[in-house]
Amino acid sequence: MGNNGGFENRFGMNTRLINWFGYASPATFYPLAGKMIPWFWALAALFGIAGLYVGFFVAPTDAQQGEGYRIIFIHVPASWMSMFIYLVMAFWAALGLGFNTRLSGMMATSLAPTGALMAFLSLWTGALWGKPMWGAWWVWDARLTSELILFFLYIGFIALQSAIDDPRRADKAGAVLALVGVVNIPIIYFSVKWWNTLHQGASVSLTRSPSMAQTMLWGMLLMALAFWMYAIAVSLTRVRAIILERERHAGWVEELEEVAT
Amino acid sequence: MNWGSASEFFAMGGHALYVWGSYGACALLMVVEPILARKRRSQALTELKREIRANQDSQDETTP
Amino acid sequence: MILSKPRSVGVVHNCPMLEASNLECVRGEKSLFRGLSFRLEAGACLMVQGANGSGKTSLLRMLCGLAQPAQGEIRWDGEPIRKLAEEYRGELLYCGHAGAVKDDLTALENARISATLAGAPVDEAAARQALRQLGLKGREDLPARVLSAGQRRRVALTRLLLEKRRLWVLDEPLTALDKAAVATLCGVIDAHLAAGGMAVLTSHQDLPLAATHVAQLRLD
Amino acid sequence: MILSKPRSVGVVHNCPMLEASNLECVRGEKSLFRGLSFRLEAGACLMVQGANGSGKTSLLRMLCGLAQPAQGEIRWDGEPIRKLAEEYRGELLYCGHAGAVKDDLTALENARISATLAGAPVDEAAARQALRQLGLKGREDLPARVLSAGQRRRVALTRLLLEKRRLWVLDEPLTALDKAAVATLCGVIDAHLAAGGMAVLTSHQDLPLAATHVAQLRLD
Amino acid sequence: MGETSLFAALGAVIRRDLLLAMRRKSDVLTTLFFFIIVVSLFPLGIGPEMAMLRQIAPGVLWVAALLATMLSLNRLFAADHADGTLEQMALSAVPLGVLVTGKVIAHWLLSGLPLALLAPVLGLQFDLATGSLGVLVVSLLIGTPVLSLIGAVGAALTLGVRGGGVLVSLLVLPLYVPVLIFGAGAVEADLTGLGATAHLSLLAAFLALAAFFGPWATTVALRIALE
Amino acid sequence: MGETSLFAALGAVIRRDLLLAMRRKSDVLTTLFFFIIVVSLFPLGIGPEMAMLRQIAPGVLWVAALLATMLSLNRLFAADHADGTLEQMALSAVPLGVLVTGKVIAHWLLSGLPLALLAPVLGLQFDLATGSLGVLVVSLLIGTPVLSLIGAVGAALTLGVRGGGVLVSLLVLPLYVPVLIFGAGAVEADLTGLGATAHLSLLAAFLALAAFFGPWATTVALRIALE
Ligand code: HEM
Ligand SMILES: Nc1ncnc2c1ncn2[C@@H]1O[C@H](COP(=O)(O)OP(=O)(O)OP(=O)(O)O)[C@@H](O)[C@H]1O
Ligand SMILES: Nc1ncnc2c1ncn2[C@@H]1O[C@H](COP(=O)(O)OP(=O)(O)OP(=O)(O)O)[C@@H](O)[C@H]1O
Ligand SMILES: [Mg+2]
Ligand SMILES: [Mg+2]
Repeated sequence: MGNNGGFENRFGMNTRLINWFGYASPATFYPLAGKMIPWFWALAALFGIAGLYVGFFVAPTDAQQGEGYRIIFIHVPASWMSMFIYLVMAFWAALGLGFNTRLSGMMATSLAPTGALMAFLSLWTGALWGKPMWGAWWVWDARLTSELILFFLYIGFIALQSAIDDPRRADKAGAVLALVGVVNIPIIYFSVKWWNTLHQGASVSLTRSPSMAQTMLWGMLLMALAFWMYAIAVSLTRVRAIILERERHAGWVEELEEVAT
Repeated sequence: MNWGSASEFFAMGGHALYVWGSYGACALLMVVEPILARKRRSQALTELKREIRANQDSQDETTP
Repeated sequence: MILSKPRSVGVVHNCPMLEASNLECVRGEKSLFRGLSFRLEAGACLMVQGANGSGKTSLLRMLCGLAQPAQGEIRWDGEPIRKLAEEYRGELLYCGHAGAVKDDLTALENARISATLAGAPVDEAAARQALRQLGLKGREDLPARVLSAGQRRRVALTRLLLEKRRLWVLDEPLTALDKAAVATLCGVIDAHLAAGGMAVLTSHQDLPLAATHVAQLRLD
Repeated sequence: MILSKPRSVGVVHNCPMLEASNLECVRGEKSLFRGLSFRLEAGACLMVQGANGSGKTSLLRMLCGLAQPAQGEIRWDGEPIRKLAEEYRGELLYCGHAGAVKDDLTALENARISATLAGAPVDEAAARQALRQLGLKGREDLPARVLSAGQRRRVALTRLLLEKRRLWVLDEPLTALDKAAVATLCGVIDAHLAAGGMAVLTSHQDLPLAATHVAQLRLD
Repeated sequence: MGETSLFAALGAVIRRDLLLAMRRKSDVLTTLFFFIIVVSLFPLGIGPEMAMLRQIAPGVLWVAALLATMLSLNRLFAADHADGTLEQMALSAVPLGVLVTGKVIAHWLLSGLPLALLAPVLGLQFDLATGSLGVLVVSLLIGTPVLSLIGAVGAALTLGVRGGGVLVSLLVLPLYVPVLIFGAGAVEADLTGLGATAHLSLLAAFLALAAFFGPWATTVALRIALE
Repeated sequence: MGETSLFAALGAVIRRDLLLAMRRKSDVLTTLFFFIIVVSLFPLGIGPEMAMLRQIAPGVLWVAALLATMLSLNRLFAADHADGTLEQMALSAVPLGVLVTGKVIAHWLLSGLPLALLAPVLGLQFDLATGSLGVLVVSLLIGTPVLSLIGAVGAALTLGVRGGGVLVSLLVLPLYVPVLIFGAGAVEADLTGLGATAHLSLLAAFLALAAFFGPWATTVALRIALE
């Protein structure tokens, strides 16, 4: 893209910034990520077990919803992560577009499937929760609808990138889409919210018990941490694969021990 | 402890299908996704090794 | 291909115009060429030669700024072309494998509209004159769809006559042209060079140019 | 152009194969040629020549049955080709301005699939061999999208090697080919003619064929 | 050409088109997602009341399936036409009709079939009952091949015509109307408890008709387009 | 380049695209006919009850307008990309952003504008009142340029990508949701007597936003596509 050079210079990259980018080069990041992955898996397992224990064995039965409410311990973390990952993805994409750093594009690419997975889980668990609570698998509630659209945005990003073979081009095109999407997400959210309340009144607002039991909150937080760690671990695993795929002709790859053996 | 017995635990107060459907899907996907990611890496590795070997072979050919 | 020391081609030596230094082109995983440097001055012509797939088209697209070199820099009058943007494009005429000829427009409309899009509108008389010069008399008002391969190519080449640009970058301009048209085109290029223009060309056929300042650049 | 008496080209004189009699081609309102007759026999080659727009492509498409002549008839072994349909097509190989090369398939897949579509499937080894023969070694598994113009053309030309057809109709086969590829292609055509095949060709470049039974047909 | 070799050629064409599609998996997936998205747009335009949505569900699902199929039509021949492959097919020793049939079958495998399999999930969004979902799937399984067969004629007729993408809709949509009426009608009949067999057998009759005439008409249209 | 010559170039691009469209009138007409046909398919798929039809009318009309616009997106850049014109535009002395803006304006003149003008006629089929028809036209006049502007980004991103036609829908449809909601919402609000100004001013805000960012994003995407 012709404008990148100008962009870089206008930012007047100082040496510290350049240093920082040096760290973010695939060659240094690849082994670093390899070292970090097991830790994140361990943390994910730890938080997960704790969260599940609290969720199933400590948190009391909900007065209104009975045991069905225990879906909350995966539904809410998945929903949070699906939104958060999109932001992170767009951040990396923007960085890649603006500064031409190779690694950022790879990070964005590797985050997208995990984000899509989270969005899907949110929809799936929400649907499975909705059936017993509302008597319908799906209602056109604002939050549900905007989650669905978020899922579509992820799918669009993945489809676009996989339809372009040249990875550099795929990164840049994906970045433009992610940025356009990030501008749109708040617009979509509020428009859907307004659309729904105009029609609906309060008939299908989420039936939340007003003061969530303290233990429930704890379970949810622990599970959210577990999901977070999971997302980091799995996207680091994927980004390592992507680095190998794309950098296979850089000298440093051939010197890796897993390649040499 | 909320549960008197294991069967009570699995029954989830009559919501077994929904609760275990959610947790099951979640567990399944969270097992499958890392496996796919790892497979992708090992595929990249084997491809790389094959290519390096091929390069070496062709170098052997050209430099007798 | 490695060309370590810069070549310089041209007549007016103290006004270096297009300069490429230490270019590397990577397509897919392969480096097509590396360390390629040259300098092109007013009135000079660079013939890029090489086998199929040696990177001629890739090089030409880099010179236009349509693709980025993996390494090295291209400068126009000392400034990197990435910075110059529209300023550089106002000096440049690129004619690639695809002719940018619209099937649905007549030859005349094609000629006028492509000049307009390039930022240099021309009037109808000038466009008709250019078409005639390229041997399209009587075809001006036919839609390009029905023209033969060579006639379409000629329509694409009218841009050479209509846009006043200093640097011509032509990728296999002879494709589909018959012998008469090849001679005409060579005349046009020679006139351009004589008037102080510059040209970068590729061709697998021999191009009977009269110009003396023609340098060869072999890519393989 | 008027060619009133039939020309005959070929070695084995009592087995006339492709015969065109009194063809007229009308494009738009203009008659491009009229009263064109020729006969092409085993081992012979017809070079159709003429300026841009003289009707070469139009003639070749008629010979393949893709377009209908305004007048006259084309016969294969005495039968009008319109009647023969698939039977004639089984003898024919046409390679036009467009190469029928799929961007998304690799060179190898392109070669095999176009043979299959033509009704003559080949195995992978044969296809690889053909690609190698045309100088595409090492490119067999690249998607055609990334190939250079000349490499795409070579992929299109593998059909000459893979489909066993008696009549080749090639419209400017040299487009985008470098000199080495031109030589290879001439060798392939010569071998085809020597084996009793026939060819109808157009080209604005000279085609250094060794074959002796080459007739020229000028359309202007 | 023997009969077996005709079948071999048919198989080869289908495999080729599937291979091309696999090279770009997004092709198949995007048809599906288009279907999903169009179905999801309607509630957004119309409003979220479940009772109303249930009533319009068969119509919306069928219209969306129809639009998705129609949009995928332009990939049927356009690419092959642009790069000269179609010319080669017309000059092949294999009859063009066989090649065309293969392409249409591949098209259905890549559009109609997945749509039919996906439809019940979307039906849930509109709160359809399980029985009606079954009828929906069956109606789509019988109806979408008709869409592909008719669509191929339209795609062939508009080949090489600029704006063909939209023109093909224009040609094809009127012919799709009966399929739509009986397809959506089948589901609606089931919803209102009337039983869907009458509608479904009419759909099957359309299928027989289209399978008989479709490839022939497409072949003729293709030869015209190539002239 | 002076400011006047930029405007001249903008005008030239618009004129060129209109000229090209006039050469193939079918292009413009088919977008319109697609709109008409989709709108008319609904009563066929759903059934003829007027009360229900009136209720779903704004949604159906807006969804149809959105689909029609979307389908015409692939003619925005694809042809220019295939024949090399886009390369020439990228190398023009005129900034690419100006040329792109011109193309988007031309696209709207050829799709959105005629749709908006045609919509009231179709609204009559659904028994909409005159006041609501006015709101429908206004909402389309404000909303369709947003569709063209966002659509251009999607079209540019999918350039040269196979399956682009359907992929572009996938990318663009989710982004169209707000426009759809407020466009259809305006008409519905008018129907229910709530007054449409709030909706319409939000649509106008979207338009301002899209006009500001759209051409820029499109230009970036085009340069990426050409690399
Ligand atoms: C497919 C259906 C559903 C989807 C897509 C969905 C989506 C979401 C999203 C995106 C969030 C996070 C929003 C935020 O924190 O602001 C969320 C939170 C939540 N959802 Fe759902 N949901 C669905 C169904 C349900 C159902 C059926 C229930 C319960 C009856 C439910 C209960 C909750 C609760 C309690 C929260 C946490 C709210 C908070 O802490 O702010 N959801 N859901
Ligand atoms: N993704 C890729 N992977 C491997 N090789 C690639 C890739 N993309 C391009 N290439 C190679 O890069 C070269 C591109 O060459 P280019 O089009 O510049 O050739 P050229 O000199 O113009 O040839 P021609 O004379 O045929 O026009 C080709 O050899 C092509 O095979
Ligand atoms: N509708 C039409 N009206 C007028 N002239 C037409 C029409 N259609 C085609 N022609 C003319 O018919 C001729 C077609 O020639 P054809 O494509 O056969 O030429 P060719 O000999 O192959 O030329 P080339 O060497 O350029 O490939 C052209 O001169 C074209 O201008
Ligand atoms: Mg080239
Ligand atoms: Mg020709």
